[in-house]
Amino acid sequence: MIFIILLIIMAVLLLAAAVYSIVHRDLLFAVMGTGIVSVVLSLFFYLLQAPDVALTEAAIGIALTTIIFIITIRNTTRDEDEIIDKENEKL
Amino acid sequence: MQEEFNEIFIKYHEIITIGVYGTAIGLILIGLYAVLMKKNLVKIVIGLSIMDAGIHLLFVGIGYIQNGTAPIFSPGYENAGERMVDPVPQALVLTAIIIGFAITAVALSLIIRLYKHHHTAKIDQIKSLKW
Amino acid sequence: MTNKKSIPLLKRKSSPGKFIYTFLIMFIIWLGFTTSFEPAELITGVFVSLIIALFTDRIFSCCGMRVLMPHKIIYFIQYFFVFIMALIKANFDVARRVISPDLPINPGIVKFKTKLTNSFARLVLANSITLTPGTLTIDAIGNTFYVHWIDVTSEEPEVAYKEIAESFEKILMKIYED
Amino acid sequence: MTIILTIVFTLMAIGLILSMFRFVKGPRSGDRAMALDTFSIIITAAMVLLAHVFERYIYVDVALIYAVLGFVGVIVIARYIEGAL
Amino acid sequence: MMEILEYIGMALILIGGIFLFLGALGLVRMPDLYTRLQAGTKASTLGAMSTVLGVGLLHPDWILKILIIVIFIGVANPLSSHALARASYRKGVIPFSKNNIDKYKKAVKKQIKNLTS
Repeated sequence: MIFIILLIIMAVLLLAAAVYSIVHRDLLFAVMGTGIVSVVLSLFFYLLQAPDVALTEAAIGIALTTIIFIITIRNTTRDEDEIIDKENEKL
Repeated sequence: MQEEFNEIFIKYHEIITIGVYGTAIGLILIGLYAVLMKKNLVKIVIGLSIMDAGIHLLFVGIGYIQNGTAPIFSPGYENAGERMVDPVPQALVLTAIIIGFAITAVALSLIIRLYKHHHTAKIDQIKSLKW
Repeated sequence: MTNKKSIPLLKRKSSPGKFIYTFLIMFIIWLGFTTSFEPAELITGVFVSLIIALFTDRIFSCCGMRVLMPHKIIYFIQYFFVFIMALIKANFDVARRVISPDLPINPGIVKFKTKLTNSFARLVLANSITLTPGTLTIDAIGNTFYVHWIDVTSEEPEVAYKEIAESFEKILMKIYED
Repeated sequence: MTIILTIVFTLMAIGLILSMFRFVKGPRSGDRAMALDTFSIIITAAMVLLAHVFERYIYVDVALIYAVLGFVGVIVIARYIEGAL
Repeated sequence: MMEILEYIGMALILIGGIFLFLGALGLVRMPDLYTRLQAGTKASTLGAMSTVLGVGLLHPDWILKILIIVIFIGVANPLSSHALARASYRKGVIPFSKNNIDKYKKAVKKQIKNLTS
């Protein structure tokens, strides 16, 4: 029974992180949200008996995707609506 | 001890199936919302990658069977052929993750180019067709 | 040792001792990754470690085989035990502070000077300080360590040095500085 | 044996929920990056424990990859916050 | 002999779970970023190490890979928290302090002045 509750908790966490990364205006926090989505998704693959997929998701999701997104928001803006000036961001 | 956990997995198989499929479809819908409604290009790419994640979860969930084990032959598991989960969706998902990463990288590099030309990354402010 | 700090990383000299040290570490890591003792895998591991050691020995190791002398191994074991004891004490400390309802903390940032000159030894000291009771290394500029201390008893650098770093530094001096 | 594993998995799940709370609430980016780090650490430990539950040696490799690569993302985020990337 | 190892391993797994939980609790309860970093880093490092070592004691033939995981956790986790603390201080996160003990501010100001001039 506890396993089922754990699975439901994980599903809720996954959806919450996905919604957070869509809703939040700061793009850096959105990227961190995709990082959490990728971490929990990897645990899902692991529970569904697919360790090779979990391994690839771990390597690509947590390291490479974060790095290329951060390089992008460094070269563009960090604010989604582009209201805060790039030099003045204090978050 | 493994048997007790396997019993749990068999007993609540429907709940696990519904949970996995529901999570996958929820992720796809969230990503679709972002792709359709958001104005910022980086946000759209984030939505695409979340949609990707949902589709991968759906595929792996299709291949799962009750009381399954990983489709890898290793010492102690030479005769576990009929217990193994379907390896074909896993191979497909493995390829799809890599290709999704490549698509994300290309899209982000295009966004950087676009930003350097237009000084904005919002699609409703980019009005000229050529750049 | 003191003028080594000014030499850039890519222009350091390589030596046979460093080469053997890097080779040994790489081979042990290979054994941990594969966990098998078949001849084919062992030979592959030897070749891979040789190639890696050939290219990276001057960056990877600081002082070569001097560290692996027998009397220094004993100090390593001693350091390990001191570190494990400090880690366990640190965790019960954190548990006490987290669970108690009124949060008994009095944080502040103190500084002290270290006598270590070797940069790798400084790295080990900084990581150890982060994992021991109530302290977190924030920065190390030159030989000055800036440490966030969760329960400041004194602002004086000497007192802070005695409370935080002395037990580790004594052993690290014996390992890296002779 | 099973009861201990159940307790440990429950504690890990509560830990995940708490760090998710800090991730959503955390006023600054440092708090959120710390929550991400705690997430990946807890999931590394859970993966090794699940390898024991399923009794297969290959599953430890995934946890190994997490332990090696899990901090790269946090380091890159820290460098970006510092402005030195 | 094996039974003793099993009991020790189970005890280590239980202790690890408790400390992982305490680390997350400290992440929520502490008042500012630096104390959060302290609680999170220490407790979660020992928790993960102890859980992983416990599994290693339950299966003695896995012990080499388990040891490598333990070493990587012990090296990587303090590094990331150190980088986060340094970056946050330079971005202007002021530490919570009852007695205003802050020796680092002067050094940062001096370094920034050297960089700009």
